[in-house]
Amino acid sequence: MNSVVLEQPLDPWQWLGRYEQSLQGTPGQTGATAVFVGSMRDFNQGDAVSGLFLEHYPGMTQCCLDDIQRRAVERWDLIDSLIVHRVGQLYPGDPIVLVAVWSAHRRAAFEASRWLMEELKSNVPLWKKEQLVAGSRWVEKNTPG
Amino acid sequence: MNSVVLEQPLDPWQWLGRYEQSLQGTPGQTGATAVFVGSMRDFNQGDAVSGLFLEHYPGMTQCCLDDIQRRAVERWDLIDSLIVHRVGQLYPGDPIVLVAVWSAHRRAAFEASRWLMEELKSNVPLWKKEQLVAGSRWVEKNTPG
Amino acid sequence: MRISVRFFAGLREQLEQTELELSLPAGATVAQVWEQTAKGAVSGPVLAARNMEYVDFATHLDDGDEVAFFPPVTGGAR
Amino acid sequence: MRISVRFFAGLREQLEQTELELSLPAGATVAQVWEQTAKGAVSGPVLAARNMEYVDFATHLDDGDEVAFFPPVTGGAR
Repeated sequence: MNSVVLEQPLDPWQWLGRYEQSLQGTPGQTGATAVFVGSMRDFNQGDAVSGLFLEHYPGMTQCCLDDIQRRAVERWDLIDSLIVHRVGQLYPGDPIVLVAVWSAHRRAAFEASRWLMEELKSNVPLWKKEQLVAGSRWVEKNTPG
Repeated sequence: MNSVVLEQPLDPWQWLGRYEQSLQGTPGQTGATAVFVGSMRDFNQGDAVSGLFLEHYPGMTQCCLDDIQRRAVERWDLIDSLIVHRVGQLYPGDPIVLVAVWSAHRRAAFEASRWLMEELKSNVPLWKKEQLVAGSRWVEKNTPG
Repeated sequence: MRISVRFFAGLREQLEQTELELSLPAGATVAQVWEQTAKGAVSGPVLAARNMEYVDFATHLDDGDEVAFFPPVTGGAR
Repeated sequence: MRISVRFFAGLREQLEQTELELSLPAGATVAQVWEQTAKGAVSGPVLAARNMEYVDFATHLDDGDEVAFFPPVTGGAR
Protein backbone atom coordinates (compact mmCIF):
# COMPACT_ATOMS: atom_id res chain seq x y z
CA MET A 1 0.00 0.00 0.00
CA ASN A 2 1.51 3.28 -1.04
CA SER A 3 0.47 6.82 -1.85
CA VAL A 4 2.79 9.26 -3.54
CA VAL A 5 2.79 13.02 -4.20
CA LEU A 6 4.82 13.36 -7.37
CA GLU A 7 6.53 16.43 -8.82
CA GLN A 8 7.88 14.64 -11.91
CA PRO A 9 5.95 13.44 -14.97
CA LEU A 10 3.74 10.42 -14.26
CA ASP A 11 3.78 7.36 -16.51
CA PRO A 12 0.93 5.31 -14.98
CA TRP A 13 1.63 2.02 -16.81
CA GLN A 14 5.30 2.08 -15.87
CA TRP A 15 4.34 2.75 -12.24
CA LEU A 16 1.88 -0.16 -12.27
CA GLY A 17 4.38 -2.56 -13.83
CA ARG A 18 7.02 -1.70 -11.25
CA TYR A 19 4.58 -1.70 -8.34
CA GLU A 20 3.15 -5.12 -9.17
CA GLN A 21 6.66 -6.58 -9.21
CA SER A 22 7.06 -5.41 -5.60
CA LEU A 23 3.63 -6.69 -4.42
CA GLN A 24 3.55 -8.79 -1.30
CA GLY A 25 1.59 -12.02 -1.11
CA THR A 26 0.98 -14.78 -3.60
CA PRO A 27 -0.14 -13.55 -7.02
CA GLY A 28 -2.99 -16.10 -7.07
CA GLN A 29 -4.93 -14.12 -4.42
CA THR A 30 -5.73 -11.22 -6.72
CA GLY A 31 -8.66 -11.75 -9.04
CA ALA A 32 -9.33 -8.13 -9.94
CA THR A 33 -7.34 -4.95 -10.51
CA ALA A 34 -9.14 -1.67 -11.17
CA VAL A 35 -7.20 1.38 -12.28
CA PHE A 36 -8.23 4.95 -12.91
CA VAL A 37 -6.03 7.57 -14.56
CA GLY A 38 -7.11 11.22 -14.68
CA SER A 39 -5.42 13.35 -17.32
CA MET A 40 -5.27 17.02 -18.13
CA ARG A 41 -7.78 18.11 -20.75
CA ASP A 42 -7.15 21.07 -23.07
CA PHE A 43 -10.69 22.36 -22.64
CA ASN A 44 -12.75 23.33 -19.57
CA GLN A 45 -15.94 25.35 -19.11
CA GLY A 46 -15.85 26.46 -22.74
CA ASP A 47 -12.26 27.69 -22.76
CA ALA A 48 -9.05 26.31 -24.24
CA VAL A 49 -6.61 25.53 -21.45
CA SER A 50 -2.89 25.55 -22.21
CA GLY A 51 -1.51 24.53 -18.81
CA LEU A 52 -2.40 23.71 -15.24
CA PHE A 53 -0.60 24.36 -11.98
CA LEU A 54 -1.45 21.97 -9.15
CA GLU A 55 -0.80 23.46 -5.73
CA HIS A 56 -0.71 21.25 -2.62
CA TYR A 57 -0.13 21.43 1.15
CA PRO A 58 2.80 19.04 1.38
CA GLY A 59 2.32 17.21 4.69
CA MET A 60 -1.46 17.38 4.73
CA THR A 61 -1.85 16.26 1.12
CA GLN A 62 0.21 13.17 1.90
CA CYS A 63 -1.74 12.45 5.11
CA CYS A 64 -5.10 12.76 3.34
CA LEU A 65 -4.02 10.43 0.53
CA ASP A 66 -2.82 7.89 3.12
CA ASP A 67 -6.08 8.27 5.00
CA ILE A 68 -8.51 7.69 2.12
CA GLN A 69 -6.38 4.76 0.96
CA ARG A 70 -6.44 3.14 4.40
CA ARG A 71 -10.21 3.61 4.61
CA ALA A 72 -10.75 2.02 1.18
CA VAL A 73 -8.53 -0.96 1.97
CA GLU A 74 -10.43 -1.60 5.20
CA ARG A 75 -13.91 -1.06 3.82
CA TRP A 76 -13.49 -3.34 0.78
CA ASP A 77 -10.89 -5.69 2.27
CA LEU A 78 -8.50 -4.88 -0.58
CA ILE A 79 -5.29 -6.80 -1.16
CA ASP A 80 -3.37 -3.64 -2.06
CA SER A 81 -3.68 -0.10 -3.38
CA LEU A 82 -1.49 2.49 -5.09
CA ILE A 83 -2.25 6.21 -5.43
CA VAL A 84 0.05 8.62 -7.26
CA HIS A 85 -0.95 12.29 -7.60
CA ARG A 86 0.92 14.89 -9.59
CA VAL A 87 1.64 18.39 -8.26
CA GLY A 88 3.32 21.32 -10.00
CA GLN A 89 3.10 22.33 -13.66
CA LEU A 90 1.13 20.17 -16.10
CA TYR A 91 0.27 20.36 -19.80
CA PRO A 92 -2.64 18.92 -21.83
CA GLY A 93 -2.47 15.13 -22.01
CA ASP A 94 -0.34 14.80 -18.86
CA PRO A 95 -1.61 12.22 -16.37
CA ILE A 96 -2.68 13.96 -13.13
CA VAL A 97 -3.61 11.05 -10.93
CA LEU A 98 -3.32 7.26 -10.82
CA VAL A 99 -5.54 5.20 -8.51
CA ALA A 100 -5.14 1.41 -8.49
CA VAL A 101 -6.67 -1.28 -6.28
CA TRP A 102 -6.12 -5.01 -6.11
CA SER A 103 -8.82 -7.31 -4.71
CA ALA A 104 -10.08 -10.89 -4.76
CA HIS A 105 -13.27 -10.09 -6.67
CA ARG A 106 -14.18 -7.47 -9.24
CA ARG A 107 -17.02 -5.75 -7.41
CA ALA A 108 -14.72 -4.53 -4.62
CA ALA A 109 -12.15 -3.29 -7.13
CA PHE A 110 -14.69 -1.32 -9.19
CA GLU A 111 -16.38 0.21 -6.15
CA ALA A 112 -13.19 1.08 -4.28
CA SER A 113 -11.47 2.75 -7.23
CA ARG A 114 -14.49 4.91 -7.89
CA TRP A 115 -14.94 5.80 -4.24
CA LEU A 116 -11.25 6.73 -3.96
CA MET A 117 -11.55 9.16 -6.88
CA GLU A 118 -14.59 10.86 -5.34
CA GLU A 119 -12.90 11.13 -1.93
CA LEU A 120 -9.74 12.41 -3.54
CA LYS A 121 -11.62 15.15 -5.35
CA SER A 122 -13.56 16.31 -2.32
CA ASN A 123 -11.14 15.85 0.58
CA VAL A 124 -7.49 15.98 -0.43
CA PRO A 125 -5.87 19.45 -0.33
CA LEU A 126 -5.02 20.04 -3.98
CA TRP A 127 -5.91 23.10 -6.03
CA LYS A 128 -5.87 23.58 -9.77
CA LYS A 129 -5.00 26.84 -11.49
CA GLU A 130 -5.72 26.84 -15.19
CA GLN A 131 -3.65 28.79 -17.69
CA LEU A 132 -5.82 30.28 -20.44
CA VAL A 133 -5.07 32.55 -23.39
CA ALA A 134 -6.48 35.44 -21.36
CA GLY A 135 -4.59 34.82 -18.11
CA SER A 136 -5.18 32.20 -15.45
CA ARG A 137 -7.94 31.18 -13.00
CA TRP A 138 -8.43 28.88 -10.06
CA VAL A 139 -10.79 25.98 -10.64
CA GLU A 140 -13.52 26.44 -8.05
CA LYS A 141 -15.79 23.49 -8.51
CA ASN A 142 -15.47 19.79 -9.09
CA THR A 143 -17.42 18.11 -11.83
CA PRO A 144 -19.99 15.56 -10.60
CA GLY A 145 -18.75 11.93 -10.44
CA MET B 1 -10.56 0.80 -30.87
CA ASN B 2 -9.29 -2.74 -30.77
CA SER B 3 -10.21 -6.11 -29.28
CA VAL B 4 -7.79 -9.00 -29.23
CA VAL B 5 -8.05 -12.73 -28.48
CA LEU B 6 -4.59 -13.59 -27.19
CA GLU B 7 -2.90 -16.99 -26.92
CA GLN B 8 0.34 -15.64 -25.42
CA PRO B 9 0.92 -14.31 -21.89
CA LEU B 10 -0.72 -10.91 -21.27
CA ASP B 11 1.22 -8.02 -19.71
CA PRO B 12 -1.57 -5.44 -19.28
CA TRP B 13 0.65 -2.46 -18.47
CA GLN B 14 2.89 -3.06 -21.48
CA TRP B 15 -0.19 -3.36 -23.70
CA LEU B 16 -1.56 -0.08 -22.33
CA GLY B 17 1.72 1.76 -22.78
CA ARG B 18 2.03 0.63 -26.37
CA TYR B 19 -1.63 1.21 -27.19
CA GLU B 20 -1.66 4.76 -25.86
CA GLN B 21 1.32 5.60 -28.05
CA SER B 22 -0.77 4.61 -31.06
CA LEU B 23 -3.90 6.50 -30.00
CA GLN B 24 -5.54 8.77 -32.53
CA GLY B 25 -6.60 12.30 -31.68
CA THR B 26 -5.10 14.99 -29.47
CA PRO B 27 -4.08 13.77 -26.02
CA GLY B 28 -5.83 16.74 -24.39
CA GLN B 29 -9.28 15.29 -25.18
CA THR B 30 -8.98 12.43 -22.72
CA GLY B 31 -9.73 13.30 -19.11
CA ALA B 32 -10.30 9.80 -17.79
CA THR B 33 -8.96 6.30 -18.37
CA ALA B 34 -10.51 3.34 -16.55
CA VAL B 35 -8.85 -0.05 -16.68
CA PHE B 36 -9.86 -3.43 -15.34
CA VAL B 37 -7.60 -6.47 -15.23
CA GLY B 38 -8.97 -9.88 -14.26
CA SER B 39 -6.40 -12.42 -13.09
CA MET B 40 -6.40 -16.10 -12.34
CA ARG B 41 -6.94 -16.94 -8.68
CA ASP B 42 -5.54 -20.06 -7.05
CA PHE B 43 -8.77 -20.69 -5.15
CA ASN B 44 -12.39 -21.12 -6.25
CA GLN B 45 -15.49 -22.54 -4.54
CA GLY B 46 -13.40 -23.86 -1.67
CA ASP B 47 -10.79 -25.67 -3.77
CA ALA B 48 -7.17 -24.95 -4.64
CA VAL B 49 -6.86 -24.43 -8.39
CA SER B 50 -3.52 -25.10 -10.05
CA GLY B 51 -4.36 -24.18 -13.63
CA LEU B 52 -7.11 -23.00 -15.95
CA PHE B 53 -7.81 -23.76 -19.58
CA LEU B 54 -9.80 -21.12 -21.44
CA GLU B 55 -11.65 -22.48 -24.44
CA HIS B 56 -13.11 -20.17 -27.10
CA TYR B 57 -15.01 -20.23 -30.40
CA PRO B 58 -12.47 -18.37 -32.50
CA GLY B 59 -14.55 -16.31 -34.96
CA MET B 60 -17.52 -15.82 -32.65
CA THR B 61 -15.42 -14.84 -29.65
CA GLN B 62 -13.79 -12.10 -31.71
CA CYS B 63 -17.14 -10.90 -33.10
CA CYS B 64 -18.70 -10.72 -29.63
CA LEU B 65 -15.77 -8.75 -28.22
CA ASP B 66 -15.99 -6.32 -31.15
CA ASP B 67 -19.72 -6.03 -30.61
CA ILE B 68 -19.74 -5.21 -26.89
CA GLN B 69 -16.89 -2.76 -27.45
CA ARG B 70 -18.75 -0.96 -30.23
CA ARG B 71 -21.86 -0.77 -28.06
CA ALA B 72 -19.91 0.68 -25.11
CA VAL B 73 -18.18 3.30 -27.28
CA GLU B 74 -21.52 4.43 -28.71
CA ARG B 75 -23.46 4.41 -25.46
CA TRP B 76 -20.89 6.41 -23.44
CA ASP B 77 -19.40 8.39 -26.34
CA LEU B 78 -15.95 7.02 -25.50
CA ILE B 79 -12.78 8.32 -27.10
CA ASP B 80 -11.29 4.85 -27.39
CA SER B 81 -11.31 1.33 -25.94
CA LEU B 82 -9.02 -1.70 -25.79
CA ILE B 83 -10.03 -5.25 -24.82
CA VAL B 84 -7.54 -8.12 -24.65
CA HIS B 85 -8.72 -11.58 -23.55
CA ARG B 86 -6.49 -14.58 -22.99
CA VAL B 87 -7.34 -18.06 -24.24
CA GLY B 88 -5.47 -21.33 -23.72
CA GLN B 89 -3.59 -22.49 -20.65
CA LEU B 90 -3.25 -20.17 -17.64
CA TYR B 91 -1.68 -20.42 -14.19
CA PRO B 92 -2.45 -18.63 -10.89
CA GLY B 93 -1.56 -14.95 -11.09
CA ASP B 94 -1.78 -14.80 -14.89
CA PRO B 95 -3.86 -11.89 -16.24
CA ILE B 96 -6.95 -13.23 -18.04
CA VAL B 97 -8.53 -10.08 -19.37
CA LEU B 98 -7.73 -6.40 -19.86
CA VAL B 99 -10.51 -3.86 -20.44
CA ALA B 100 -9.58 -0.20 -20.93
CA VAL B 101 -11.66 2.82 -21.90
CA TRP B 102 -10.71 6.43 -22.57
CA SER B 103 -13.26 9.22 -22.18
CA ALA B 104 -13.59 12.95 -21.59
CA HIS B 105 -15.04 12.60 -18.07
CA ARG B 106 -14.62 10.01 -15.35
CA ARG B 107 -18.21 8.90 -14.95
CA ALA B 108 -18.35 7.49 -18.48
CA ALA B 109 -15.03 5.68 -18.00
CA PHE B 110 -16.08 4.06 -14.71
CA GLU B 111 -19.50 3.01 -15.98
CA ALA B 112 -18.32 1.74 -19.37
CA SER B 113 -15.47 -0.37 -17.99
CA ARG B 114 -17.76 -2.04 -15.48
CA TRP B 115 -20.49 -2.62 -18.07
CA LEU B 116 -17.97 -4.14 -20.47
CA MET B 117 -16.84 -6.65 -17.84
CA GLU B 118 -20.42 -7.73 -17.11
CA GLU B 119 -21.24 -8.08 -20.81
CA LEU B 120 -18.03 -9.97 -21.40
CA LYS B 121 -18.84 -12.46 -18.67
CA SER B 122 -22.39 -13.10 -19.79
CA ASN B 123 -22.22 -12.87 -23.58
CA VAL B 124 -18.80 -13.69 -25.00
CA PRO B 125 -18.20 -17.39 -25.84
CA LEU B 126 -15.40 -18.32 -23.44
CA TRP B 127 -15.34 -21.29 -21.11
CA LYS B 128 -13.10 -21.97 -18.14
CA LYS B 129 -11.93 -25.42 -17.14
CA GLU B 130 -10.22 -25.50 -13.77
CA GLN B 131 -7.42 -27.92 -12.95
CA LEU B 132 -7.66 -29.18 -9.35
CA VAL B 133 -5.69 -31.71 -7.37
CA ALA B 134 -8.51 -34.19 -7.93
CA GLY B 135 -8.92 -33.72 -11.68
CA SER B 136 -10.57 -30.89 -13.58
CA ARG B 137 -14.00 -29.28 -13.88
CA TRP B 138 -15.80 -26.76 -16.06
CA VAL B 139 -16.77 -23.53 -14.32
CA GLU B 140 -20.54 -23.37 -14.66
CA LYS B 141 -21.51 -20.11 -13.10
CA ASN B 142 -20.31 -16.56 -13.09
CA THR B 143 -19.85 -14.71 -9.83
CA PRO B 144 -22.16 -11.70 -9.39
CA GLY B 145 -20.70 -8.35 -10.47
CA MET C 1 -29.29 -28.85 -47.15
CA ARG C 2 -25.85 -29.15 -45.52
CA ILE C 3 -25.34 -27.86 -41.97
CA SER C 4 -22.03 -27.79 -40.05
CA VAL C 5 -22.40 -28.41 -36.33
CA ARG C 6 -19.87 -27.52 -33.63
CA PHE C 7 -19.76 -28.24 -29.90
CA PHE C 8 -17.76 -26.47 -27.23
CA ALA C 9 -16.50 -26.91 -23.67
CA GLY C 10 -18.36 -29.34 -21.37
CA LEU C 11 -20.86 -30.12 -24.12
CA ARG C 12 -18.08 -31.14 -26.51
CA GLU C 13 -16.75 -33.46 -23.82
CA GLN C 14 -20.16 -34.99 -22.96
CA LEU C 15 -20.89 -35.69 -26.61
CA GLU C 16 -17.31 -36.67 -27.36
CA GLN C 17 -17.65 -34.73 -30.58
CA THR C 18 -16.13 -31.43 -31.79
CA GLU C 19 -17.80 -30.95 -35.15
CA LEU C 20 -19.81 -32.80 -37.76
CA GLU C 21 -21.76 -32.26 -40.96
CA LEU C 22 -25.52 -32.94 -41.20
CA SER C 23 -27.84 -33.29 -44.15
CA LEU C 24 -31.32 -31.91 -43.38
CA PRO C 25 -34.50 -31.05 -45.28
CA ALA C 26 -34.94 -27.38 -46.27
CA GLY C 27 -36.41 -25.22 -43.47
CA ALA C 28 -35.09 -27.37 -40.63
CA THR C 29 -34.62 -25.61 -37.29
CA VAL C 30 -31.83 -25.38 -34.72
CA ALA C 31 -33.96 -27.64 -32.49
CA GLN C 32 -33.94 -30.38 -35.13
CA VAL C 33 -30.15 -30.21 -35.34
CA TRP C 34 -30.01 -30.51 -31.57
CA GLU C 35 -32.32 -33.54 -31.52
CA GLN C 36 -30.30 -35.33 -34.16
CA THR C 37 -26.94 -34.71 -32.50
CA ALA C 38 -27.37 -34.57 -28.73
CA LYS C 39 -29.77 -37.52 -28.58
CA GLY C 40 -30.99 -36.66 -25.08
CA ALA C 41 -27.52 -37.34 -23.71
CA VAL C 42 -27.00 -33.84 -22.36
CA SER C 43 -28.10 -32.24 -19.10
CA GLY C 44 -28.05 -28.56 -18.13
CA PRO C 45 -28.65 -25.37 -20.08
CA VAL C 46 -27.43 -25.16 -23.68
CA LEU C 47 -26.96 -22.08 -25.85
CA ALA C 48 -27.06 -22.06 -29.64
CA ALA C 49 -25.44 -19.89 -32.29
CA ARG C 50 -26.09 -19.76 -36.02
CA ASN C 51 -23.22 -18.41 -38.10
CA MET C 52 -21.63 -17.07 -34.91
CA GLU C 53 -24.69 -15.19 -33.65
CA TYR C 54 -26.83 -16.26 -30.72
CA VAL C 55 -30.21 -17.66 -31.82
CA ASP C 56 -33.05 -19.51 -30.17
CA PHE C 57 -33.84 -23.12 -31.00
CA ALA C 58 -36.86 -22.27 -33.18
CA THR C 59 -34.68 -20.50 -35.75
CA HIS C 60 -34.88 -21.88 -39.30
CA LEU C 61 -31.62 -22.67 -41.05
CA ASP C 62 -30.28 -22.14 -44.56
CA ASP C 63 -28.03 -24.37 -46.62
CA GLY C 64 -24.39 -23.99 -45.54
CA ASP C 65 -25.16 -22.58 -42.06
CA GLU C 66 -22.83 -23.28 -39.18
CA VAL C 67 -24.66 -24.14 -35.95
CA ALA C 68 -22.86 -24.26 -32.61
CA PHE C 69 -24.02 -25.56 -29.23
CA PHE C 70 -22.36 -24.73 -25.93
CA PRO C 71 -22.92 -24.27 -22.18
CA PRO C 72 -23.39 -20.82 -20.56
CA VAL C 73 -20.23 -18.75 -20.98
CA THR C 74 -17.81 -18.05 -18.13
CA GLY C 75 -15.18 -15.63 -19.43
CA GLY C 76 -13.83 -12.54 -17.75
CA ALA C 77 -12.69 -12.63 -14.15
CA ARG C 78 -13.99 -13.40 -10.69
CA MET D 1 0.62 31.17 22.65
CA ARG D 2 2.29 31.01 19.24
CA ILE D 3 0.29 29.90 16.21
CA SER D 4 1.66 29.41 12.67
CA VAL D 5 -0.79 30.33 9.93
CA ARG D 6 -0.66 29.23 6.30
CA PHE D 7 -2.73 30.13 3.24
CA PHE D 8 -3.14 28.22 0.00
CA ALA D 9 -4.27 28.68 -3.60
CA GLY D 10 -6.69 31.50 -4.40
CA LEU D 11 -6.81 32.53 -0.75
CA ARG D 12 -3.03 32.92 -0.64
CA GLU D 13 -3.24 35.15 -3.71
CA GLN D 14 -6.14 37.25 -2.37
CA LEU D 15 -4.37 37.85 0.93
CA GLU D 16 -0.96 38.17 -0.71
CA GLN D 17 0.40 36.10 2.13
CA THR D 18 1.76 32.54 2.31
CA GLU D 19 2.45 32.14 6.01
CA LEU D 20 2.83 34.10 9.21
CA GLU D 21 3.19 33.70 12.98
CA LEU D 22 0.57 34.97 15.42
CA SER D 23 0.62 35.51 19.18
CA LEU D 24 -2.77 34.78 20.76
CA PRO D 25 -4.23 34.35 24.25
CA ALA D 26 -4.55 30.75 25.47
CA GLY D 27 -7.75 29.04 24.29
CA ALA D 28 -8.13 31.15 21.15
CA THR D 29 -10.12 29.56 18.31
CA VAL D 30 -9.58 29.04 14.60
CA ALA D 31 -12.22 31.74 14.02
CA GLN D 32 -10.09 34.27 15.94
CA VAL D 33 -7.07 33.46 13.81
CA TRP D 34 -9.22 33.97 10.71
CA GLU D 35 -10.51 37.33 11.93
CA GLN D 36 -7.03 38.58 12.69
CA THR D 37 -5.57 37.53 9.35
CA ALA D 38 -8.24 37.71 6.65
CA LYS D 39 -9.64 41.03 7.82
CA GLY D 40 -12.90 40.60 5.88
CA ALA D 41 -10.96 40.80 2.62
CA VAL D 42 -11.99 37.34 1.43
CA SER D 43 -15.11 36.17 -0.40
CA GLY D 44 -16.31 32.61 -0.98
CA PRO D 45 -16.09 29.43 1.07
CA VAL D 46 -13.01 28.81 3.21
CA LEU D 47 -11.83 25.56 4.81
CA ALA D 48 -9.58 25.31 7.85
CA ALA D 49 -7.09 22.73 9.05
CA ARG D 50 -5.32 22.44 12.39
CA ASN D 51 -2.08 20.50 12.35
CA MET D 52 -3.04 19.14 8.93
CA GLU D 53 -6.49 17.90 9.90
CA TYR D 54 -9.75 19.49 8.85
CA VAL D 55 -11.44 21.36 11.72
CA ASP D 56 -14.32 23.76 12.08
CA PHE D 57 -13.81 27.39 13.02
CA ALA D 58 -14.97 26.92 16.63
CA THR D 59 -12.00 24.64 17.43
CA HIS D 60 -9.75 25.80 20.27
CA LEU D 61 -6.02 25.92 19.60
CA ASP D 62 -2.92 24.92 21.57
CA ASP D 63 0.46 26.59 21.70
CA GLY D 64 2.53 25.69 18.63
CA ASP D 65 -0.42 24.68 16.45
CA GLU D 66 -0.29 25.16 12.70
CA VAL D 67 -3.52 26.54 11.24
CA ALA D 68 -4.17 26.56 7.49
CA PHE D 69 -6.91 28.26 5.45
CA PHE D 70 -7.77 27.36 1.89
CA PRO D 71 -10.57 27.24 -0.68
CA PRO D 72 -12.51 24.04 -1.50
CA VAL D 73 -10.18 21.47 -3.01
CA THR D 74 -10.18 20.54 -6.70
CA GLY D 75 -7.77 17.64 -7.15
CA GLY D 76 -8.26 14.47 -9.12
CA ALA D 77 -9.59 14.57 -12.64
CA ARG D 78 -12.58 15.72 -14.68
